[in-house]
Amino acid sequence: MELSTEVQMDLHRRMVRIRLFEEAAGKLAEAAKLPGFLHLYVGQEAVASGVCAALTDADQITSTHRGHGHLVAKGGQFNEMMAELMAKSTGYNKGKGGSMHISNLEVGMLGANGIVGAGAPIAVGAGFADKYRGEGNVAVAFFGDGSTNIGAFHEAANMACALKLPVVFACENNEYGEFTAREKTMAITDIIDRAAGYGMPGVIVDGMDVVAVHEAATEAVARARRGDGPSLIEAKTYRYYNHHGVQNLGLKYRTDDEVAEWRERDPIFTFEEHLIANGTASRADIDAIWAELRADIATAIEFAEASPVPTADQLLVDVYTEMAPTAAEVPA
Amino acid sequence: MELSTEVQMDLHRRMVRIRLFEEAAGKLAEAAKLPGFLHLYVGQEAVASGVCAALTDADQITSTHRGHGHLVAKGGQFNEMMAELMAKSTGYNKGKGGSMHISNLEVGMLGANGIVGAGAPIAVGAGFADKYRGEGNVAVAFFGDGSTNIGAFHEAANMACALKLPVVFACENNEYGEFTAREKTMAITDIIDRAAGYGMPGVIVDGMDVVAVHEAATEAVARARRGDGPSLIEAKTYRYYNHHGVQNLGLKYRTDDEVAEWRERDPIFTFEEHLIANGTASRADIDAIWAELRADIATAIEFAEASPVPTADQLLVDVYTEMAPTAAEVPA
Amino acid sequence: MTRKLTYGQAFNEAVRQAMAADDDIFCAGEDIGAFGGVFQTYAGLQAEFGERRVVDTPISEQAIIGLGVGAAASGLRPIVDIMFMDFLCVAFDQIVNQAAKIKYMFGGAATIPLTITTGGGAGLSAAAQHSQSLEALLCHIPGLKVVQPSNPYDAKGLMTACIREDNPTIMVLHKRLLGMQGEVPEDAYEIPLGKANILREGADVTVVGWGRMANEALDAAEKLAADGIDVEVIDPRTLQPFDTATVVESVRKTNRVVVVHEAVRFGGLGGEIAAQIQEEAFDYLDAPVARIAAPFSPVPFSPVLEQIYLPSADDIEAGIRGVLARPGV
Amino acid sequence: MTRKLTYGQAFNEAVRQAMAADDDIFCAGEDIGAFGGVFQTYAGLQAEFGERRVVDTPISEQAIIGLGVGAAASGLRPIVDIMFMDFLCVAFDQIVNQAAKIKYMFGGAATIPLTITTGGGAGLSAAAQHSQSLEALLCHIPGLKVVQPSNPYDAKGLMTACIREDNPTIMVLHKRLLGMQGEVPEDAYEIPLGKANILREGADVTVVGWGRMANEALDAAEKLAADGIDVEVIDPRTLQPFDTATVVESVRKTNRVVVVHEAVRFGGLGGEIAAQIQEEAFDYLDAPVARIAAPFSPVPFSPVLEQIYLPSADDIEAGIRGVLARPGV
Ligand SMILES: Cc1ncc(C[n+]2csc(CCOP(=O)(O)OP(=O)(O)O)c2C)c(N)n1
Ligand SMILES: Cc1ncc(C[n+]2csc(CCOP(=O)(O)OP(=O)(O)O)c2C)c(N)n1
Ligand SMILES: [Mg+2]
Ligand SMILES: [Mg+2]
Repeated sequence: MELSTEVQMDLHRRMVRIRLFEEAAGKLAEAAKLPGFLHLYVGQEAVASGVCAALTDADQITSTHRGHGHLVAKGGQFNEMMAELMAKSTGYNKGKGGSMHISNLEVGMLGANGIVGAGAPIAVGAGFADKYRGEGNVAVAFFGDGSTNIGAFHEAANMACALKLPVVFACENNEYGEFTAREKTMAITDIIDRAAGYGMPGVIVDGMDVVAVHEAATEAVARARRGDGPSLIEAKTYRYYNHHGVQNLGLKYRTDDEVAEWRERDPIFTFEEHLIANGTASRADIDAIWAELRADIATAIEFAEASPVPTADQLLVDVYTEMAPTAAEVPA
Repeated sequence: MELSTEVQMDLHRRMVRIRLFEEAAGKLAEAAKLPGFLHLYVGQEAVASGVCAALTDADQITSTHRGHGHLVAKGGQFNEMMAELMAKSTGYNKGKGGSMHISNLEVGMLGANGIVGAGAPIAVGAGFADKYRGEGNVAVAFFGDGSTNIGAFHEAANMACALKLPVVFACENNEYGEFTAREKTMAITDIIDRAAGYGMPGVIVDGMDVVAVHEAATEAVARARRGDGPSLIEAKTYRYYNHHGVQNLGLKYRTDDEVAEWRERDPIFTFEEHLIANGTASRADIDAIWAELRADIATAIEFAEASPVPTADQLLVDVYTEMAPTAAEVPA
Repeated sequence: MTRKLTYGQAFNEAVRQAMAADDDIFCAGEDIGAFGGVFQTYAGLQAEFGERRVVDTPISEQAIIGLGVGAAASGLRPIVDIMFMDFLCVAFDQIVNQAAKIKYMFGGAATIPLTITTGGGAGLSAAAQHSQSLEALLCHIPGLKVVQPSNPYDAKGLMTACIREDNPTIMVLHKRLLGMQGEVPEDAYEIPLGKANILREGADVTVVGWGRMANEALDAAEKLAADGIDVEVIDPRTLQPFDTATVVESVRKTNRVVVVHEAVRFGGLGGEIAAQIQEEAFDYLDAPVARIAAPFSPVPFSPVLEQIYLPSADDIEAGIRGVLARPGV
Repeated sequence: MTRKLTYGQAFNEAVRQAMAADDDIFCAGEDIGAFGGVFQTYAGLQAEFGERRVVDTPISEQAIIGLGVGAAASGLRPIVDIMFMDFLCVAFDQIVNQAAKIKYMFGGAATIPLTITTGGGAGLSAAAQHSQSLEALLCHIPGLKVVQPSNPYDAKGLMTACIREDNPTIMVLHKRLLGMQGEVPEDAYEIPLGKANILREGADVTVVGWGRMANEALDAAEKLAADGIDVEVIDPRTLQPFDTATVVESVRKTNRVVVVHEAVRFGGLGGEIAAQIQEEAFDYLDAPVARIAAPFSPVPFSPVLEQIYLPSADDIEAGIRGVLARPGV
């Protein structure tokens, strides 16, 4: 099934938006302009893009520590995202969450998460609400290969299957958890080997091929919308940069060759070749897209840099719904 | 492979010991002589017996809330066990643990556990120690079907496989977790469907057939001793009494017919028929065993009843290795 | 108003009335559906509201809380049950790092109207993993609210307030109070969170206690009344946010105070309360704030030891006599 | 003795020397092997002791603690690492209900010589799930011991003591102190658990603080010295068991005391310490025990807000001036 031009160009645009946002964030981090930890999504763009293109704004996703890509793919805006990474009050989280908690409920993104695996049970809750309301919406949990070793993932997968909830489990298997290779931490090669244990179908897709991801996601989402329950998609993918930050650290936990091999299969560039070969888009079309989005990024950086930092009176706001700061509680 | 007479009679004896201990405990509980909760093992005797007969005293097991059967099968003595259930200072746990924490490290029983699933990670630690020391010992984690839905089980199974530890996972699938049927809480029928997700072999055995359990356990234990890593045994079994206590509660979460059907396949009586049919033992031999062990139980009850309760000065002993009670800390 | 309900029934009625009024409310937990919960606190709800709204879950405490968090963020008003308070530890990340913090981390964009219910407290020979009073852990976590009723009236009113509350709340029922009888109005009513209750007025000494200990304190007060000692008993009811003002006002009147809880003394909420009292009523205190609490050990199985372990009316009486023994200033 | 090490290196040396001396000691945790741990506190140990003794684990905090508990019960002396203190919540059941209670529940028959290491504290813009100071939760659990060093010398000595200790201990390294330099003896040495350290003697006021706050307290003391105010700074070092005697002795001398911690005030260890001080030194206090701590909120990501959030030397100075402002009795 060949996708429509519109869908193909949408997939492409999502990926380029992620790439540009992440590369920009990486540069800003190197320039010490972003506080805190930064986990870049570069290399994995096809996964978030292929999955989120199968979703509506009313569908919700949960994410991981590596969450910007998911938010961009789900429709997050550069201005508010960049401002959040810079800890500005105009950020999606008003500067209180940052990279590891970036979220926007309006586009159905229930937050990056600093606790490995913790997003999955929350996606189950979102899927429960969808089924409860019966409006045909679904929830997607994104998570890494490493996170499938933690209990929360297991409980979420089982509960979603037991209650037959409209949840899609989207695993980004980039073969590493931090600085440790997958084969050190599990005796299996494919995460989908876990699907049968919950009674859901599992499928492996090439996570560098946005069309393949999108097709698998479309099927899984349709299944969930129909009321046929959860499924697991394992996208084999790779992150180009380090676990956090941009450079590889001194210690080589993976080889230059390995990185180079994956880069040759770059999800964006290979897809662009395909678009051009099929006549879906011209090189000029594509260049125009990059140029347009580059300009958006530049605008976002300006917006973020010009935005104010949170003021002291915001410190205790939003701890509770009713909580306002008191002079006694905010230290001088 | 026909088991030797010695092994067969050993299996039988372990089962009868459990049955008698549990029936006695049930009666004492009904007579309000046992404080706290009581989870009886009656019906499941073939599992603990078949597995533990494959182990030495240097092999260790972890258990569940339904733990007496495991301790009896591992070699626990009636006197100290009965005393513990009666909260006497002569009990294995000096009256501080009770039914839900009954343990005896000398026979390699690392404790019943009040937290569902929590024993499995501890068994992984025991198995780690075995591999670390290289003396060929193994660890067995007993757990129920319901407990395989909790995160700790998953983490334990994966870690044992990732580190290739000498651990056997022994699942007692009695089709219920408390008052809720298995099919309400998982979308699979067989727990072994989870084994492949960790990269270990899984085998289903008739948990009412002590020989079948023993053969599967012998193979799994041998595999672990050889250094070939974990395996999962799922024994299909049944508990005759209620989740806790003796009577079925008012609410019928299972039918009388269902209980009756399973009782017809009683692990002890069917095995006794087999022993007699094969000429391994006579009815008189068997009656003598019951009589002997019944006498042991009577002795144990006397021992326990005659034993003193813990004295106040024991309250703060063993919180820490060095901790002795202080007048200030023990309230009047 | 002469109708009597048990503490458990009063809780149940709060849930039932709230569910009848608002379809966004659902319950989930282990064995709460067909069986009604191991303490029967959810009895009859599935029969009344169906399996859609009263859900039996797998034994998966992390996913149970996560179910609540995700559904709450999606606009529902979940009530999720964790059978025993000790098992909150199994789901502690979802409670502490997710439910409690999401609103703040998201810059206010999410609201988590989640109620977690659980059974706490000792006294059933249930040993170290089924008897704990862990409220101090929860009260230290910004974003959570924590309540424990001491009687049927409060059980209904506090539970109603928890369900209507837009922040994550933890309702801790005391297992030993489940059968306690008391008058309970039929209509739904709310006891505002954060408001202490003066259970008994008195002039000589203030006792602060909650859950079962509030009742033990009342017993101690009755006994002391015979000796002409006039005890004021305050049940904070909500432990987070804590109603310091009511306690401090009382202490300024009585000048002496005993805080009692079932949790172990070290690091228990009594320390926080004592610290606040001496901060805010230093010049009014005629004696140090006294604490009556369990000693520093896991809860023993042995009923004999457990009884020594648990604070009782006698211990409270002794504590009160202790603070009164000091000469006034 | 002029050799200097960082706080992280001092910790590392304690582990290395202990491992060299005793084959029963092993380490396990996420990324601690080949990579040396995200804070490099385990650097070089796998190279020296091999994969048998320094084990990279899956991301499975419950199983990591369980691995330690089971191995400890089997006679080994495990050191297991939980990367960030916040993640202790993921494994809370294994810590609170298993590791801490097994000895007691088993009637003394098991011994759990387990050391859990973790990185706590804020100040790195790591936001709400990577910045917490949760020691109060741990100190409330009978069966655990809890330490936090404030300098390299203590990091080595306390870690050595933890490893040699036969009870479960939790060694909380403060992430912001990892690079702190200080003199550290080469030979193994032990700082006894439960013994506070008087970092600075003074006559006018006592400050109790640990981890990074002990250093902030020293800074505040230096500043106040210029004004002729003589501050005694006590670092308890071990938080459970807490060395009340040393603190109370100091307060009986100075009559005024400020307790400072990075954790949020409500339910923090400061409450317990304040309660104990007023219990044991009531007649010596010229002012209420003051507490300087974080306000009641999750840790904000924004560096601007985080700096306001965290107690500082300035806040401590203000707190000290506050307790001194009260006229003596
Ligand atoms: C509970 C928990 N344990 C450990 C960490 C530290 N940590 C952050 S990311 C990460 C690796 C996650 O690996 P994976 O799930 O494969 O995601 P990836 O980083 O590869 O995208 C770890 C261990 C954490 N944040 N939470
Ligand atoms: C973490 C936790 N959750 C819930 C419980 C309450 N509980 C005790 S036993 C049990 C059922 C366990 O089912 P299963 O594992 O199948 O064992 P079985 O009782 O059938 O032997 C439950 C839910 C518990 N003890 N611990
Ligand atoms: Mg990965
Ligand atoms: Mg079962």
